[in-house]
Amino acid sequence: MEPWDVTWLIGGPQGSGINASAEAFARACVRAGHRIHANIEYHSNIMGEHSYYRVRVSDRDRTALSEKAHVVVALDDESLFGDSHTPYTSWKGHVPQIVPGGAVVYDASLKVEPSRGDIRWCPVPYHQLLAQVLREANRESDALRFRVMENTIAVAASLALLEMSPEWLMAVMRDEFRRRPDAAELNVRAVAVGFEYAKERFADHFPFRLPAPTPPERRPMMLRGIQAAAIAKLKAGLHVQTYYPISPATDENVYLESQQGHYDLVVVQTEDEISAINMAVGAAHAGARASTSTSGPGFALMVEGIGFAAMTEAPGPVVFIWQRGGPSTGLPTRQEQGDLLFALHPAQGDFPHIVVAPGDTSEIVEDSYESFNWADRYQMPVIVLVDKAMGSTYVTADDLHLDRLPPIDRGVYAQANGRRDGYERYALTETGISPRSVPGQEGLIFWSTTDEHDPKGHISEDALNRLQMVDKRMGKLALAAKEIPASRKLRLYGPDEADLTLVGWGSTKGAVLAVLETLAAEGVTANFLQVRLMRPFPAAEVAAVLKRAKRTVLVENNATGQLGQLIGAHSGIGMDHRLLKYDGRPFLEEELIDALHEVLRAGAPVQSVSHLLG
Amino acid sequence: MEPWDVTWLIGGPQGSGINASAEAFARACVRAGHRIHANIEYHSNIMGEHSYYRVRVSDRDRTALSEKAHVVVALDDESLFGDSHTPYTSWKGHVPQIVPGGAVVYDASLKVEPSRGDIRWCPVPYHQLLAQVLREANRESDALRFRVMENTIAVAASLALLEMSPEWLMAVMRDEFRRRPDAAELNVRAVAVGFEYAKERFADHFPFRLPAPTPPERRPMMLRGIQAAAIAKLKAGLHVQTYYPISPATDENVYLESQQGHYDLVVVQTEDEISAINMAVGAAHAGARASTSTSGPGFALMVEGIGFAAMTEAPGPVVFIWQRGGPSTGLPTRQEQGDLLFALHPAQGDFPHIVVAPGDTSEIVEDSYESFNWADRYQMPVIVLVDKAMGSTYVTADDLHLDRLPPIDRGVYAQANGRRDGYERYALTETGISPRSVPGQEGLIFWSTTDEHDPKGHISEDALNRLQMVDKRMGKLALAAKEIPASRKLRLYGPDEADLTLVGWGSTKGAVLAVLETLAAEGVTANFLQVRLMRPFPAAEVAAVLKRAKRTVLVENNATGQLGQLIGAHSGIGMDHRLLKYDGRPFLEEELIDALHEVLRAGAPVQSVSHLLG
Amino acid sequence: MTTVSLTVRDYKTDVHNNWCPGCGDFGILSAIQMALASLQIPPHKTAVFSGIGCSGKTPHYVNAYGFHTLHGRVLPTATGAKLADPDLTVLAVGGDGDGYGIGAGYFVNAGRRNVDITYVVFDNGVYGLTKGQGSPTLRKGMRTKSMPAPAIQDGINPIALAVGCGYTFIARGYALDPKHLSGLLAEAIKHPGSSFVDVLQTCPTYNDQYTKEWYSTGPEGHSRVYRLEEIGYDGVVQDPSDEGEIIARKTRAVAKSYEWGDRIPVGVFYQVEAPTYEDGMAAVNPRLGSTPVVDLDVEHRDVTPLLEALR
Amino acid sequence: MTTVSLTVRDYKTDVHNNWCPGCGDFGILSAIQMALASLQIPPHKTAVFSGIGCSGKTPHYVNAYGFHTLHGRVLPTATGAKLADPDLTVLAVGGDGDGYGIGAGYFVNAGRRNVDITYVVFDNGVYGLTKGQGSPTLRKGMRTKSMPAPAIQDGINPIALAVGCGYTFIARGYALDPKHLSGLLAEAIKHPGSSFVDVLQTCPTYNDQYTKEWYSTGPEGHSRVYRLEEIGYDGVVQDPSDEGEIIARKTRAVAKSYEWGDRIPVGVFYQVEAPTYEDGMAAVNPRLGSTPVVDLDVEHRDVTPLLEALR
Ligand SMILES: Cc1ncc(C[n+]2csc(CCOP(=O)(O)OP(=O)(O)O)c2C)c(N)n1
Ligand SMILES: Cc1ncc(C[n+]2csc(CCOP(=O)(O)OP(=O)(O)O)c2C)c(N)n1
Ligand code: SF4
Ligand code: SF4
Ligand SMILES: [Mg+2]
Ligand SMILES: [Mg+2]
Repeated sequence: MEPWDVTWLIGGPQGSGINASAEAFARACVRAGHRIHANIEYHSNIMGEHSYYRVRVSDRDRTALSEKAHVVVALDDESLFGDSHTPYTSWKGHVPQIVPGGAVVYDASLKVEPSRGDIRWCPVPYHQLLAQVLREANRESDALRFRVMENTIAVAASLALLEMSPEWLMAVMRDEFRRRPDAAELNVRAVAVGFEYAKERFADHFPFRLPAPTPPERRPMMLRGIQAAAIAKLKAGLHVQTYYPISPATDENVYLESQQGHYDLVVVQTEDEISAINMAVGAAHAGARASTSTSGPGFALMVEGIGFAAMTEAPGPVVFIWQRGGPSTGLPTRQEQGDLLFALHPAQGDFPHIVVAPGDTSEIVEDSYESFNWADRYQMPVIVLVDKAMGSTYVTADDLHLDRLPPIDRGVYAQANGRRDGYERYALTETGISPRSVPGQEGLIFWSTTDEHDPKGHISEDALNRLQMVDKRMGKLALAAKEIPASRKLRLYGPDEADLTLVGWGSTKGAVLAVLETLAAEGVTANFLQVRLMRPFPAAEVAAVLKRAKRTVLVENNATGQLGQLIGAHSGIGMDHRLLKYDGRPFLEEELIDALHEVLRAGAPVQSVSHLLG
Repeated sequence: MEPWDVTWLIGGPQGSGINASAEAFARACVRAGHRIHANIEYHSNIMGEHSYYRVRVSDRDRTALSEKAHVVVALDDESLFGDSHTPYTSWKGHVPQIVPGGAVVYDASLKVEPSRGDIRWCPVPYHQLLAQVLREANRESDALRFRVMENTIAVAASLALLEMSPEWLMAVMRDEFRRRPDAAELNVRAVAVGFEYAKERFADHFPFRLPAPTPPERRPMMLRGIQAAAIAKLKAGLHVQTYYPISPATDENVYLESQQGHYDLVVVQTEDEISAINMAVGAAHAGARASTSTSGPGFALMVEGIGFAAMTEAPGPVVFIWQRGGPSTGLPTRQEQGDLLFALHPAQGDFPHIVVAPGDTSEIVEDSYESFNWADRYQMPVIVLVDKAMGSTYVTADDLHLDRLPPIDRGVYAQANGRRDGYERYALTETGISPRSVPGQEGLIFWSTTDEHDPKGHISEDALNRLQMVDKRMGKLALAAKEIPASRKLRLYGPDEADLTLVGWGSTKGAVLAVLETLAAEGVTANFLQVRLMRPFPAAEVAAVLKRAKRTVLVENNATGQLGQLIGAHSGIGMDHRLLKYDGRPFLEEELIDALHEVLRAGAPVQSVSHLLG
Repeated sequence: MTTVSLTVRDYKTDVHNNWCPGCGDFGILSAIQMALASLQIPPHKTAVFSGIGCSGKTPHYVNAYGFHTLHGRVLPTATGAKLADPDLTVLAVGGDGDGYGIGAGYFVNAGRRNVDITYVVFDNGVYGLTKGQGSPTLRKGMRTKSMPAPAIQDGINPIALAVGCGYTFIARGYALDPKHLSGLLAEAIKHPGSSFVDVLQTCPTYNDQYTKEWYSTGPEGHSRVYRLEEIGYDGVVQDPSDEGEIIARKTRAVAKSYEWGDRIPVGVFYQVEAPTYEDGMAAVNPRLGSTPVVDLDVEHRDVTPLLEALR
Repeated sequence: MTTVSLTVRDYKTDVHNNWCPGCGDFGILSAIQMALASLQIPPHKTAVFSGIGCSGKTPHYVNAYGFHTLHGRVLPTATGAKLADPDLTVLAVGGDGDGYGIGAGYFVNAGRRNVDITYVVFDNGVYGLTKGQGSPTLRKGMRTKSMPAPAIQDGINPIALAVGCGYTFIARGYALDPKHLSGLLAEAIKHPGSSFVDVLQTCPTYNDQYTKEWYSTGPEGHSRVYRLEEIGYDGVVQDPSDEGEIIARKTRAVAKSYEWGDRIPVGVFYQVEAPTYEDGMAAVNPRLGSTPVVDLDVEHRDVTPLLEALR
């Protein structure tokens, strides 16, 4: 079969149910055997501001979103033409994003001036069709309660254009409302009605379609990064998760919270992030695998806790930073990779901690899991640097390969030697790692303090002891650098030798991998250096790759090229080009390819990338 | 006159008044026309732990402390031979530090085994002599109250060895106790008695002396870095200082607090550092020159406030970090330069702020003052990175040259244009700087938010506006880089071409300058690159110097060579050698010269520097 | 200078408001605007500070200097501005999560500082902007519709807390009675010292427990919310030098603050005239008593005496 | 296993103690050790957490798992350890600056959380370790010898605050009466839920106002400090289901907490049995009610159902 690739988009005011509609559409596609890549853009607002959800559907896994829309489902006026209620805006609605030949489905009751002749305008009387459905079911009096079913009708209408059987969506509805059969049936009916309405009027010879399905033997999972992380954490033996609500980390926390009845796990909503991290440190010291998840503004309150954990050699916590648009409160619900340098030196003084930045679902699983082993083994806090885009983007996956994960390793425990005060929690050892004990054990009482301390854990300001303790702590980082396998540190995609070497990290990986193919098709050989372990930094390995590179292009979702600075600090190698996107949105495939073409053409050293899509 | 150089040291339990005694001694020396360089080492404790104060006295300004002691005044046993009350200690007391021919003055009532034959042991019956003084004055009943006068006797005894007239110390006593003439006279008498006692018994042919004084026409100032900073801040027009108590910043805050009655200034002790910085940001927005002073653990709580100020383009605050030993609570009263990398990326996202690190008293004055101009001109927070050693070290200075400071510059103000809503606080301008207004002005009402915002200061998530605002904010940093003169950014000391190029920052400057001379005397040409402006980083200027360098040696008071990392990040230049001292004490002159000799001899790339002096 | 008298309209902006339809915040916003108008405080002499949350958006909707600060940091920030320029009328507003959760430390310490600002808490029992988690005022066992399980932490009592912290004006208002609330706010603003007003606010989107209907319909059909003045309660200390009276009124305020459920009192629980922080500043330096420090000439300071003292 | 009975000596360490001679902290330290001995809690089953300050050094002097954490963060850290391992007896100790200043937000929210820990505040009116600045309990107008001018902020009332926060055991002790204090601490430790004991502590080095002499000699010559039980005060709620009784006792505790000066009460101000946070956890997952989560087998979790749910 020919490769195919369709982007479907739904837009509407926040709170109008577009998430549910888009996810239902995506689920229907997955049931039908297609692969999806889907994400939402929304404001930091509860109701009313414009939000939209892109679902890219294809015959295979796509690793980035596309800016092209083949079908747009509009729940309101603003989705079509943008918004005039704010004086400073560049946002012009989704109609301009539709590919020629594409279509827009919208409410027939809107007064719309079709502004483009090259797309199909499909007014659907959402309200009337819903009324009809309810009337048939004698549920007219519930019109208000079921208003959100207008969305179902709209989505169903779009299916007709794409020649996708309504059955898949109907099955999804039955599944979703399995505890409310009446609602299920109403929605199934709404699908039928919306579908029929559009099929009759708009579907003829529509140039884009979702090809006839070949449902897979085993339906793949449809999951987001936050789910991958949470499941991996549970698998890793997470005992205590603390959190304070914040976008976009809340979803991970809420997911774990919902599992408290099923798994032996304590999830605590704290009064702030300072409390969250310190509670996690306390839990780690008490023997728990402990974690907390937040984003930039929350992490800004956790930095003293990181120093605390590092100084007292707590076995953790594992801190997840789901990056969002900064600085400060910034763009709470938008995408950025702006916290790398912050996460690398997040407190006063020199201390050890690990920072790892997975780039896709399977790396999220590996790193979320392995971080707990590192925390226990090296007795230090670990930061997992993730971001909004990877957290909230839905992808299809056949297997998470949890069986391939290494065993749980809780590090070295001490044995009581019978003497009341024989135990040294901070014993000086060759590796720097001191066998640890856990409160509750007889004969292994220890002390700890955030002050500099002696092997027993009591305050010491002695000069020699100080040097030994600093060397011990920093030595553990060197040990981690030695022990962590290269495959977890970095990876080179594509040919060893190439005209262009792209360099990036985290969720931009998807966009970069997507364009590598395009470049190859254009005859440009390109490879991609993904840096994954940020601390201890694999300086030699990175330098080895970059020294071979002919022309380097840094690709980052921030304004200052933070990975580029980090590479410079450790290897002294600068980047030839930097493509930086900091408009609060992830790289769309076309944005990156256009920017690369521009690099190949004009070769500006720094380029701000954005097609200003809103 | 021959150059001369004597180190006098007093040691004793915390709370026994060694500060006052050492400072009195130093003051006496300054009165006599000598130059001093003096600092204390003490524990994070109120009473009892061992502390000691070194006073280096010379014919000219010395820029570092020496490890050699010519005369040691011991107030207790531990000062002589170290301490056995902690199991893990390398501390052996001050006796080993005395140069051959030197002397130790100690309490005759101590049972002392003279452990060295090459120094003079001078037991002085502190208690009996004091009793005699009190008896003469019929104040025997006040013995307890005046117990601290034993110190005066001990200090006076040491003067006799050094052939320094007791008159200078007597004058200091009269001055110090000018409001309590009876105490003054008792102390004067104690000086006489202590002096006589030692002169008769121990002073003959003592090889070290403070040469006959030539008191200067105008007595120089004797001041510490915290005083230099506080006075410069007052001169800069500081309106509001907020603080939360913490070593070693408290002294600056307490000094300013004590000036509230004399200068128009509000000093607020807050409930924590989060409150301190936010209060300062609020004050800055309301038109004040605002500042807060802290050290690492406090700064760890200020990071979200830095992002707040940067995002809302507040004209400040100016944040002083008086670095101390880290990580975490660390070594609260000890020295380190461990917060550079933290101060450079102290919050989530990309945002502008200035970081400057003065290296001596006159630079403290310049930078403390100018930072307020920068804050107002570039509308961003400014960090002044200072440290415990420079804050608490007393030096002699003839003039602070306040008259050479540039005028106060409060930046660009907006003018009301008469329209109720015409004013844009965040107007997009060519420089990135928007004329600001101050609450209270009619016609210039504005809004501000830590969310991304439009020119009016209202929340905006628009992609184009976002790019413009990021570029505006970061553009101000580029402007600052252009406008700040090179002399404030870095300086090369010594010849342009040299065998050895030392690289450092902040208070290590003093030690480096001191050894440059020694190296020159040994026939090694060496120069010294001092980096002062840390952000915006003078990458090109630094690279220009380093590219010319034959062999580079980084000298830092931390464990990981943080400036070296910064230079690498911006210039891609690595250091040939790194001399790192992280035992919680400042570089002593001999430690640095020995380490340099070692570099010249063996050339290890990294070397931990410490003579483990306690 | 503004000479014509100011109306509520003068305190409004044309910024697009994106609170949910029916949100109690609208009532509080109106009350703030009404209070400012009633006191005829010129917009440019007013500064409104807020934390982060739905409530945090308030300054954008008020025509006055507006500072939408950080989550939980509204009190220190507002305090800093007030101490720099005591001529400003300073309002601090924010959510219950903002004020009693992440900001609890500042809530406690602002009370004892007694700077002349007014703090208004939008108390909706939930974290609105982060989608409805329970806030620190939500009682144990309560469960709003967005919560997976009932609260296992108890709710704090803001009024009792405020008494313990030392606030000198302590009141409770109700968002859906903006007229009464505006009167309270006007009193709070006029009060010299730290004024605190906890406002019961409905959040129709997430809090399905304390709804408009719940507040307005008690077990006997009439409103649960009643005014303290209706029952002759008077929280104002008559003789601020009488320690005994102060303690008695504080105790009564605490006792009254626990009344909840069928009958919910609103109004002034406690008020006392006491020297403010600004008075304390003026005692140290009298010039600060008459002129804002930002208006004093600090550009020509003579620091020579300080230098001389070091010689 | 320890079978012989434990004595105070078993809770001592040989770590060099560097508090000032005569510091009230010594009394509190003894009281802690006496309380643990009286309850026969094995040292290895005990964890003592502290903040930063002179008081923060306490864990080093107690033979038990000791955590000298961060300034102001002792409560969250101790809470984390307790929730991970409810079998531990968890004590949190720290200064008044630590607890009511920088840690005030955690003080407030630990109260409403009602985790089974005991929090002991060393209330000396000053920041000891940073050399004597006024602390949040220092009253307006007071001036200790290290302060340049009298306090212009008022002191908070810890007991009243604790009531508003929801602590279920609230007491005040006196450092120089370690025997009585140890009894209070034993009660506090036994109490299931968040116990709070504010201890009046003398700081001979910096606080020259509230000295041993001041406490021990009131205007009529005898000690100002008296015991609540002496006057028949009983703070214990008899019927925890009786909301009215709870409010009455809370109110009385607040009223009593304001008594200060000539007569200063110590003892239990308020106590109620209420479900703890741990009870709440067990309600969600009963296994957590019987076994510490760290002791449950989490290494062989089957997450297949979660994966299946995503298909
Ligand atoms: C440091 C930090 N943590 C978390 C958040 C996320 N956050 C935004 S608003 C909010 C809570 C809002 O609740 P509340 O204060 O009650 O205000 P409401 O929305 O109910 O008015 C939170 C936790 C943040 N902005 N900053
Ligand atoms: C974040 C932070 N800020 C400031 C300090 C400095 N500091 C150490 S102890 C202390 C206050 C001690 O006072 P208190 O809590 O009352 O304890 P006490 O010494 O009186 O027992 C402060 C401010 C610190 N360690 N950490
Ligand atoms: S979520 Fe609640 S508080 Fe927030 S705007 Fe909507 S109704 Fe108001
Ligand atoms: S300073 Fe005060 S609290 Fe600290 S040890 Fe000394 S006497 Fe005790
Ligand atoms: Mg709320
Ligand atoms: Mg204290």
